[in-house]
Amino acid sequence: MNKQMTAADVVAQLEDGMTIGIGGWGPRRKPMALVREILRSDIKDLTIVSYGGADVGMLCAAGKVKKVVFAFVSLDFIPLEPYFRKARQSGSIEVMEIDEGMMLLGLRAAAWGVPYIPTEVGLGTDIVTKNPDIKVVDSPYDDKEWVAMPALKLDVSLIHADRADDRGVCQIAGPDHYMDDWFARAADKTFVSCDEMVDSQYFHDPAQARLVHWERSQTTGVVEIAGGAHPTSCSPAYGFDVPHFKAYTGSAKEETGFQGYLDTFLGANEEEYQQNVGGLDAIRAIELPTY
Amino acid sequence: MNKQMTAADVVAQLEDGMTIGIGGWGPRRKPMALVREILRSDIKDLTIVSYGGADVGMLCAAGKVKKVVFAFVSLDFIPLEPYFRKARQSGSIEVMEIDEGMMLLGLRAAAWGVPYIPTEVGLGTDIVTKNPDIKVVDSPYDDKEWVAMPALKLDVSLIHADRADDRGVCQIAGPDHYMDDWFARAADKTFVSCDEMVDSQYFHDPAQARLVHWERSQTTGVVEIAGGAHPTSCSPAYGFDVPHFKAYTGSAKEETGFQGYLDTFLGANEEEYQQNVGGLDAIRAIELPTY
Amino acid sequence: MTVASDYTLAELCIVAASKAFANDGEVLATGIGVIPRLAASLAMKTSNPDLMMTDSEAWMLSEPNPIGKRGDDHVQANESWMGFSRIFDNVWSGRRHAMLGPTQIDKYGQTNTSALGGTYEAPKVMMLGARGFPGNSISHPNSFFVPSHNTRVFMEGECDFVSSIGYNPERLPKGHSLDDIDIRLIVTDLCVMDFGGPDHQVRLVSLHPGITAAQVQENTAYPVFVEGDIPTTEAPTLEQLAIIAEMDPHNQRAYQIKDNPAGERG
Amino acid sequence: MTVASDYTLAELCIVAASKAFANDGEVLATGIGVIPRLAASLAMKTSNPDLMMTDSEAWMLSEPNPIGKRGDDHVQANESWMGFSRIFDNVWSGRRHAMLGPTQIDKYGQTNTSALGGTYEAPKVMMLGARGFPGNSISHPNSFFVPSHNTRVFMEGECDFVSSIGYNPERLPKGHSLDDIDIRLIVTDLCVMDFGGPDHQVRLVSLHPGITAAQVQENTAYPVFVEGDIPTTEAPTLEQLAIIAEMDPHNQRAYQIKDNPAGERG
Repeated sequence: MNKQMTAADVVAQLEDGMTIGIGGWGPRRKPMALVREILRSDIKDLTIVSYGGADVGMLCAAGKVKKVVFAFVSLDFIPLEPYFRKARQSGSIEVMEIDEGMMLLGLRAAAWGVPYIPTEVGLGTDIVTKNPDIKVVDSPYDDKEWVAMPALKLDVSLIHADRADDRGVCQIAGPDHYMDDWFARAADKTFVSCDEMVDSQYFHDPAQARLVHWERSQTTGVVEIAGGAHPTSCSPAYGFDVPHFKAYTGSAKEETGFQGYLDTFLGANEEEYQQNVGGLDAIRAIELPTY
Repeated sequence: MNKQMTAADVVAQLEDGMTIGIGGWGPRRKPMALVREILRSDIKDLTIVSYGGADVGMLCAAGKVKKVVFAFVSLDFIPLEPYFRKARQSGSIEVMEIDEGMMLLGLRAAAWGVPYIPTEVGLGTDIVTKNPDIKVVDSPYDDKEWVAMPALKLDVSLIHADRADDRGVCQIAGPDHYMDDWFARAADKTFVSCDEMVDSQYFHDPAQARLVHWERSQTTGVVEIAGGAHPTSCSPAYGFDVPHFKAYTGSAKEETGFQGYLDTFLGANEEEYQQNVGGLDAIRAIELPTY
Repeated sequence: MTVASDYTLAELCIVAASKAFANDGEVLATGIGVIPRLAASLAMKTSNPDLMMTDSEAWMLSEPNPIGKRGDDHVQANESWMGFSRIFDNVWSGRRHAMLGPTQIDKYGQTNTSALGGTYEAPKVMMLGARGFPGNSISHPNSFFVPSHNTRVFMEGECDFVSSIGYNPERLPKGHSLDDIDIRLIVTDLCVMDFGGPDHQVRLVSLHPGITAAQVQENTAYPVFVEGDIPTTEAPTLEQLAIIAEMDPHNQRAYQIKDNPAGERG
Repeated sequence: MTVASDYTLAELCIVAASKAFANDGEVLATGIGVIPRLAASLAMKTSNPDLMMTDSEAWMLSEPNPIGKRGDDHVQANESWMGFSRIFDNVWSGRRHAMLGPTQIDKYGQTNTSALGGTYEAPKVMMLGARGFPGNSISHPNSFFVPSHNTRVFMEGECDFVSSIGYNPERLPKGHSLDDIDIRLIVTDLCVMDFGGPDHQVRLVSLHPGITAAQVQENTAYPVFVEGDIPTTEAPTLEQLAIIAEMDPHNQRAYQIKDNPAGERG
């Protein structure tokens, strides 16, 4: 089965109202080219589940979002995501605000086909008071109450990987795959953009196969988009684009706002976008951050 | 903190009636030298949690066991563990028989400090009817019933690793660490025998550090015992000892039984044991199995 | 594709069992034992190249490994790490199809791998334990291979210990339907069966050459649903035999069914 | 060990904050921000070598990394993989101590990192979100660093959004005790506090040189428990300053407290 497709093919499989998980973490290894393709589409009313960064901010700014399931939305070095803030402060989106670890549990519950996983996380906080849909349950084994973190079932997950073969074997070569394996497992369909398509033989080396964090049966489609994580990082290949994120954040304070940002950068397709941000070589030359 | 100790030091920390988890899988990478040290002790009434092999069989045969929590007890190429069978068939041990995946969930629940994890595994089978302590619960999110797999909290875990440093950083270099990370995390104290002590610098190489599957804070003590997994395997260093397992299994049919096995092999300490089985070089020369 | 005239019963069973995986799409095929493993391997190399298989250790493979010692020049076609802990992520996803050989299979398709006779506290014969059967049976499709079709395996009454859920209304968990349970093929040395009869009754699908429906019923302690003319299990093709030989170079399949009979009997 | 006569307030805070980790034994020390991270690094290199720290990415280290760009000859002392998913196994084990900088800390020790003012549906100021605060606060010890001690941080009433559990009896979950909650030190630009007062009231532990208890109270919107003579926060030693300089070669600590004041004020 050849699972190669285009970003447009991916967006053609999305529907209004879907729940979409997005891999990566803050400004790190986000499937931004796929997000941009959604920006170019008329898809709307999405529920987004994400360890959020500009993916969430841009989709909010573009009016694509009905609800965000989040523990944070941040660009790390710019702590507050400008367009997510605007959306929250204007009351234009619904939210399910949870703890980072609760999100992991919710993805695992969905992956394992169970309705919830108990945790004490959230007890005593506004996580439980502001989320009436998250139930607190008794345990048959003790006298405590426990948060029943519900499964976060996803219609679709979008992930950016370093490499993939055309059958959907995906490799994350950087030091951290974040929760992307759980996003892949929690979703009915998972679409993966990657910096590089490789032959299946690439993975025969156990050292390479170790970096394949979910099975190809969890991958619905793969899209080769070199530099597709820009402006987020794809360690070890390239870092996140600090000047670009500053321009993005700055746009929120300008009158033209997000539309101005889009007009400057988005383009009609990824080729145009990459030209607008200086080209693929410039993306690949972005230094890795030091933490 | 220097966590190096001897096998005798480990056993000195065990108490009658403890619940002890044992890493490895069937005839693969079992902490057999530590098991043998228990055989030499007067410890008794243990509850053993294990993906069981001869570890379980020997402890049963030696009268150390009150209860076994298991999904299987097997030597793989000899499917039925002879002394576990005898113990079961004579009714001399209590059991909690569960599914392999349920054991994993129980260890995870213990590691995460939650009382249970819901699963549909076990429904409709004698797992639920023969284990009245395993409760079936309703979910607040659907109308189904779910098995509430209880946390398998361990007083102690015993694990065999390939390498460790004296601070308790443990590496499993073989292709599979089985559930050993969860055994380490589920236990109050984890003692690890290893084939080789190394300097901490050994792990600075990311390729080596990737194979460290739990944190040193989960390791209470480390014991250097080259060949300490014998007669089980420690891939990639050595395979399991087929002739030895045949002799072990054969002993169950002889009149001298397990005592005869012990008299022939156990010795007063691991040095004597290794002499009795042909020496460390012979252990290291055992070919890896082909599956 | 030329039909073979000379083949063993084991080879016939491998080919018949491989059909279980033909329409599975992209799932993890787990065949425990020589014949189920060869069945999955054959399916992966012919009818369903999307199947996934492991090396029975810690790697998912893009090409199945031949059984037994492999030459030094064999390059194992790893495609992802698949340690035992990760298997369960696959089991629970439902994207798996296992073919296994339980000791008892009752009229509900419930199986026993654990204990025979006596009491549960002191069984007469202790076997493997429940292993992964409870999880497999409620999570994904399962098929069975039985090398010796007799009334000890297909036994009277209910399994002494129920390791895997079957079509037993009395044990159906709240909120579940019998249709959630997905037992596929049962391949034995006599025939192929499934649970497609009325009310999930066991049903005869095909008879191995020279075997009669009466023989199957005689060796099954509960009624087998037989409707219409029962076809003969398809003989292997030469191409299939060649692949089987390639995947089993040490001919371990010759030791799986007593006396290694020819495929055409009687 | 020679006490330094010349040091910045940031350095004083680092040394004071490092004491939070001194008696922790072998736990993961997570210091978010320059001063907490340097505090944890200092503790690991002096008072508590058993501490564990990460590289803020995916590796546990046996020696902390200096902050900021490191020379090409720097060898990172990895000891295990520690991707973000594995952090939670540590959090939930309780073997962790985090030091963080919330936006609000109320009289219960509850904190807010999420939203200020307005309604929850449309807050006046959206901040980070709850992040890991709910899990941290109920799972393991936590300390706080506040670079500007004022009544907006230590505010009147209850936090606008409670991100982390504190000593609030009204929010105590069933089966839990207030003693299960373990807030350790609060280090600010004025003083060191904890929640060791009567009924878990916030308590003054030490005053930075030149600061009075009245100043602390004035900048805290709820009563601070003050008992007996409050000691002065210990000045760094030269050895400590040398380690801090080594761990912060680009002097990022100079930018953490407004105007980078000297440690001795007034």
